[in-house]
Amino acid sequence: MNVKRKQRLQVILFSMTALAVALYAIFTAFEQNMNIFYPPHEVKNGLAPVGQNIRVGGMVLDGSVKRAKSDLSVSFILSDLQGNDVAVSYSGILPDLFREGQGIVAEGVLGSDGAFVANTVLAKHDENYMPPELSDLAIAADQKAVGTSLVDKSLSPNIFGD
Amino acid sequence: MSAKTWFHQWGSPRWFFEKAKPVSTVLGLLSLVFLSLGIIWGLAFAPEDYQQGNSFRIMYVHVPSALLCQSLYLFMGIAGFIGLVWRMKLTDVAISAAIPLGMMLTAVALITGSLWGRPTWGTWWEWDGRTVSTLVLFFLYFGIYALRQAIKDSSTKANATAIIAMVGTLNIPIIKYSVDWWHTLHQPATFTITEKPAMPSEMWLPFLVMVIGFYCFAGHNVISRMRIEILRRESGSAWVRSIAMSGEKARYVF
Amino acid sequence: MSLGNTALLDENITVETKNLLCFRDDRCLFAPISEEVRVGGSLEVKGRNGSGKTTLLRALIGLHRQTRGSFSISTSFLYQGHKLGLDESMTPVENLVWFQALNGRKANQSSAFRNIDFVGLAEKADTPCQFLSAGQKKKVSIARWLDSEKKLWLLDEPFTSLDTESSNVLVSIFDKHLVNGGSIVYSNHIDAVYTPSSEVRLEPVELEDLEEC
Amino acid sequence: MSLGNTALLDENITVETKNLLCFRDDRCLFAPISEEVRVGGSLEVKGRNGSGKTTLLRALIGLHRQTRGSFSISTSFLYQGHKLGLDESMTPVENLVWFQALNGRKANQSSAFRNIDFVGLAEKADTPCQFLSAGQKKKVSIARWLDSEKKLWLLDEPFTSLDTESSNVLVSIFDKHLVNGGSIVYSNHIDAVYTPSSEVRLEPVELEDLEEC
Amino acid sequence: MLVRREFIAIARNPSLVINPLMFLLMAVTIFAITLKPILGDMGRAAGGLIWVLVLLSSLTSLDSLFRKDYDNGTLEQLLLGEVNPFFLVLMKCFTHWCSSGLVMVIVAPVIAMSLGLSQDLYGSLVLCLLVGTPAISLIGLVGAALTVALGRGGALLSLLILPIMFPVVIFGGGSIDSLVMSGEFGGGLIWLFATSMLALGVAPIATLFALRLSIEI
Amino acid sequence: MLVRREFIAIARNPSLVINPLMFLLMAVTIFAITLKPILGDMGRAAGGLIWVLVLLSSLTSLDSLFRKDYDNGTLEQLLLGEVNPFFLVLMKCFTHWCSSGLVMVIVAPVIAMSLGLSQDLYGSLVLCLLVGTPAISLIGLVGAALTVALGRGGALLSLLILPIMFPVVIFGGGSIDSLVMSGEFGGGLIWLFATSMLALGVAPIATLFALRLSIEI
Ligand code: HEM
Ligand SMILES: Nc1ncnc2c1ncn2[C@@H]1O[C@H](COP(=O)(O)OP(=O)(O)OP(=O)(O)O)[C@@H](O)[C@H]1O
Ligand SMILES: Nc1ncnc2c1ncn2[C@@H]1O[C@H](COP(=O)(O)OP(=O)(O)OP(=O)(O)O)[C@@H](O)[C@H]1O
Ligand SMILES: [Mg+2]
Ligand SMILES: [Mg+2]
Repeated sequence: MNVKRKQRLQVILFSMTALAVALYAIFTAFEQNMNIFYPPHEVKNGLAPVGQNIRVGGMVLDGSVKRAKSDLSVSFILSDLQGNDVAVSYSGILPDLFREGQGIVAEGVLGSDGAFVANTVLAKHDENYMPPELSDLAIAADQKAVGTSLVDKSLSPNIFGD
Repeated sequence: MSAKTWFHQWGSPRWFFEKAKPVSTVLGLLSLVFLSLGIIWGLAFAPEDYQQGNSFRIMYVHVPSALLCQSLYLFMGIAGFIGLVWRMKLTDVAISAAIPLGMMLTAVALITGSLWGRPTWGTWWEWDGRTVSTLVLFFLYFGIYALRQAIKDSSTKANATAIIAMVGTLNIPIIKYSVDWWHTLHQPATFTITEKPAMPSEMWLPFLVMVIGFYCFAGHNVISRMRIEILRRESGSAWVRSIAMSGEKARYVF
Repeated sequence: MSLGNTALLDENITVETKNLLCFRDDRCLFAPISEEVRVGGSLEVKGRNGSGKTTLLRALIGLHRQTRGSFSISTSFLYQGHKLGLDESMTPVENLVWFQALNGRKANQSSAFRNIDFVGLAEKADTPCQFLSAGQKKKVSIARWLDSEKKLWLLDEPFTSLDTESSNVLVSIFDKHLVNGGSIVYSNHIDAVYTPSSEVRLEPVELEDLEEC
Repeated sequence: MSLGNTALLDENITVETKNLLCFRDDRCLFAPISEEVRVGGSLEVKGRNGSGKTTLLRALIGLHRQTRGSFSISTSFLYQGHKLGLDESMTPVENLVWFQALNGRKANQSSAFRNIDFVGLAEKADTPCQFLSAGQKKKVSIARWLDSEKKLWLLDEPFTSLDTESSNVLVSIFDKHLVNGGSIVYSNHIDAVYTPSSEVRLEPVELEDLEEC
Repeated sequence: MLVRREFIAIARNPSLVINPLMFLLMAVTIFAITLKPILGDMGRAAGGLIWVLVLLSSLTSLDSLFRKDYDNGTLEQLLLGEVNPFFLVLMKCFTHWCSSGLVMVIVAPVIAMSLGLSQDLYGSLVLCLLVGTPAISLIGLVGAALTVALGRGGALLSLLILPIMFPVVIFGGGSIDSLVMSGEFGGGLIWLFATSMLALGVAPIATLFALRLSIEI
Repeated sequence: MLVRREFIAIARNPSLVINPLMFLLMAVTIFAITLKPILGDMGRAAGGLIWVLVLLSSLTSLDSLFRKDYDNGTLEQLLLGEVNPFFLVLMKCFTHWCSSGLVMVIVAPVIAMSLGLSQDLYGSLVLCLLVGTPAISLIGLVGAALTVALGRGGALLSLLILPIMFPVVIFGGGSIDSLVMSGEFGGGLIWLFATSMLALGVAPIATLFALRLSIEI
């Protein structure tokens, strides 16, 4: 009887200690920023590493898309609509949803001149849904907010599902 | 009724079998109403999206099934925990009823997601956080399913399932976090409890109806299959035999 | 250590069963067993192949849970099933030392060797068990019981594959254990190899009888 | 099939040994054996644990090569060692059918079932062997011999872990095989379970005796 | 003494260590050969590769971890002994880790070299492996214990535990990756540590439960 | 009958095939998710990945291939039966291949798809695997038999055997790689074929020898 109880106590103590340490570690971990994802303002401010594979996310600035005539290369400006812009060049097939004003995530390498060479471009639908007739109004009114929300939300992961 | 006797009832398959019947019926009817309302509303009356056009309507199936398959796994984990600690037979019945439904809904979420991904992302499949964690969820379900196939003895089966379901459930948030860390393509939450949805009410109301319909359906499905499973497991006992003899099988089961 | 679903009143009783039934796949294996084993007593469990001897022994130590009725064990016990639990790649001495450590005793090579010698395996003491004959392996498992402090021994067919001389050695080991205040429950097929203080025969049970209990 | 290092002259003799010695690690296990088994005859090999019974049987069928002296086997044989050779994940019927195929016979489910029934395992015929008791597994291995065409059976401790009834069944199986012109060599520890037509006791051998042979 | 037995067992059956090791070396070679021409410098891929390989190579020895003890009846004796079986499970885990994680830790510099990782990173790489690999052994143990009595091959085992081990590989690969990129772990190391501790809190109990289940069949 | 038995076993218990299949898919997922962000286009990694997985899935089942038969005495019966044991060895090899090589052949297109390989290559990929994987099973068998037979010594010997698999894995990886690059096998395929045939000529005999040794000990 005593033996069993003692054994059980040992087990519980051991496991609880481990779990407590784990919890502490998790809370510590949450304080760290571990993304390879950078919003435009960080790129602008030199917070993103140069010459390494990173992701940049933002909105494709209206009127910034320039397509080459001969091949598939394209260049555009990625912006958070708050004055922080990143020039992106890409060569390849763009996703159907790629259009001006759309949120995208570009994966590639940041050059020392601040130009971003993408090897993948992913269209990213944001969390806003609205009927077409509403959208003109809404975009005009909300574009600032939309841009930031895209950037911020993808920055702060939430373990319990969003 | 004291708390203790209330709790004890749940240990009795027979009590559950009898008490759950009306619950299951009500849920079944509710799900019928909500699902048909939601489908008609969502497919025919809700407006198009300004960017995606009609393809966004996949949401009305995709999101509820994605939500539900996670809820069902959580449900299994909790049931497993209760079963292990209080040694209750009913929990394994519940798990055995939840597995196929959960696996199916995970598959539905994966398939509708990838159908949706084609027009929006330009690809059927992308190694993105949400997609990967859903895929892993499917693997988790499949693992449990395969384990149950391999064990003959029913009580061993119950305990083994409970162990792995618990460990798996603990892991789900970590899986989600680990993949989110690396891959972010899937859109962030449209619906949160704290904020108003980022979509007009003509769009989210039918969606809400669909979600409720899905949950009712899952409740109905799990409970009625639990009841059938109880009959199968207790087929040797007197009360089941008396039902079988009474010629009122149909009335009891359905 | 105590096991079972009821407490024992009498200090002298080490194992007690009341209307104990064991099930496998919802099938009742044998008619209800009500027995008690006292300090210094031994119980032989007999019965046909598949009558449930192994199952009964395992039920007593909590390794088989599908039971009905009540039973209890009041002392520390030692169990030896059909599988000997020897590591084939280790020598008999290593196996014994390991078993000592497992049972919370200090590893003691010399007592291990003494026990192996006692069962007549001295010359094989340092041969890995995979190179022993069937009976010799069995003897290694017997040697492990010798300096055990466990009061109750539960042994599944301890006499199989032993030759006559070794059976006699085992009988003397039994007697010594009983004299020292131990008790033994063992299953057996072979007639007249040992005379226990009591024996029980597991009889198959009919479906109708099952309803009653 | 014939095995051994000399040819047999007499047709009626199925096994013959002349001054046969078996060695393990350059140690001679037993004093020279000179025996013969005739059609319809049986030979019981006795001896202490580790005296070399298993080794002798394996030497006869060529699975142990360190021998001296001469021996020969003149017919097809069947060997059953301590290990039963059952696939635990298969049912008894499947095991029997597999054994039939392995021995070049057509797979025959119904005869497999009949044999399993004969040893009294009909109700376990479709339970995977891992869910059988020790004695029941042994019985499955016995059932495999029943419709074998092999004339000579070499069996290592066929009676261990069988209950009395099953031992009697095995005795009747032995008798039938002998009447049908078979012969049997088997090892045994248990007294008086079967009366063979001849028996041999393996005696340990002294170093001096070893020099002679 | 109890721990010593495990090491005796490994010493007497070196294939327990040799097979995973050989697997590792062969796998690295083949990756080095097939990936080198494309990537040129494979440093970036090293993180992911190393962790995928650790995971896969520990799978090779997992299946037989309890199998032998189960077959010969040692497992019963282990669970019935006086020593708290919980510690026996921890010990088993330790020896499994020694024959997979630790071996990997030892081989890691060689692998890192062949994948062209810069030498200053070896220390951090080893640290990262030391912190993360225990989680793999711990989680693997649960699966091994659950499947030991079932007599099915390793596939069921891998099926059960691979999805649970997912985060380890991702955090692990991620932290080596950010090590290569920025010379720092980012949050990866702490996440690895958290996963290992979480596994340490949950897995041994689950294993113990599962082992009892296995011998009660 | 003896071969049919294996297939009946599979038919009755589809998990024998489905489980390894799912395992492979899972391994690919892990691989993809760790390497994708780094490699971008992963087609080039396909060769290495596929062969490493083949190697792994055959190693995991190799150890227990003869061990179980040896432990429960089936091996004796196999070698003493009327059927030519040589064919039994071939059969064992075949079933081992079914649960590793063949499963891989089946999954290969899915893997290829998820790694973004072009569709025209699927046929050649499958061909390449069909030709090369038998060699792995064959060589592995020798190692397994040696370990069963010689215990400790065998493990050391299989240290010698495993490197013999090396060429297979490297030719294999190389030919998929050149397939991806240029759409052609180069000389890889014929080398693979040669290795498989060589293994077929030597390995079964060696295995048989080792198995006889093991039961004569
Ligand atoms: C195979 C691919 C996909 C998978 C496996 C997948 C999986 C999931 C999962 C698991 C959720 C539930 C998240 C939660 O816990 O709340 C979810 C929600 C959602 N998904 Fe997907 N998804 C996929 C593709 C897509 C695509 C292409 C779209 C459209 C752009 C999409 C739109 C949504 C939306 C709108 C939600 C609801 C978000 C919320 O408010 O929580 N999904 N998806
Ligand atoms: N594989 C082996 N390698 C080396 N020596 C062995 C091996 N197997 C048995 N021996 C030794 O050979 C001797 C004879 O063993 P054998 O198995 O023939 O005895 P046995 O008469 O069958 O005994 P038992 O009645 O216990 O089955 C024993 O002393 C044993 O230790
Ligand atoms: N693991 C198992 N799962 C299901 N049934 C089992 C299992 N082991 C044994 N049985 C069945 O339970 C019954 C009792 O088996 P048990 O092993 O207790 O018999 P036993 O009296 O020890 O027989 P033996 O004398 O052959 O050792 C048998 O009919 C057997 O078929
Ligand atoms: Mg028994
Ligand atoms: Mg013997």
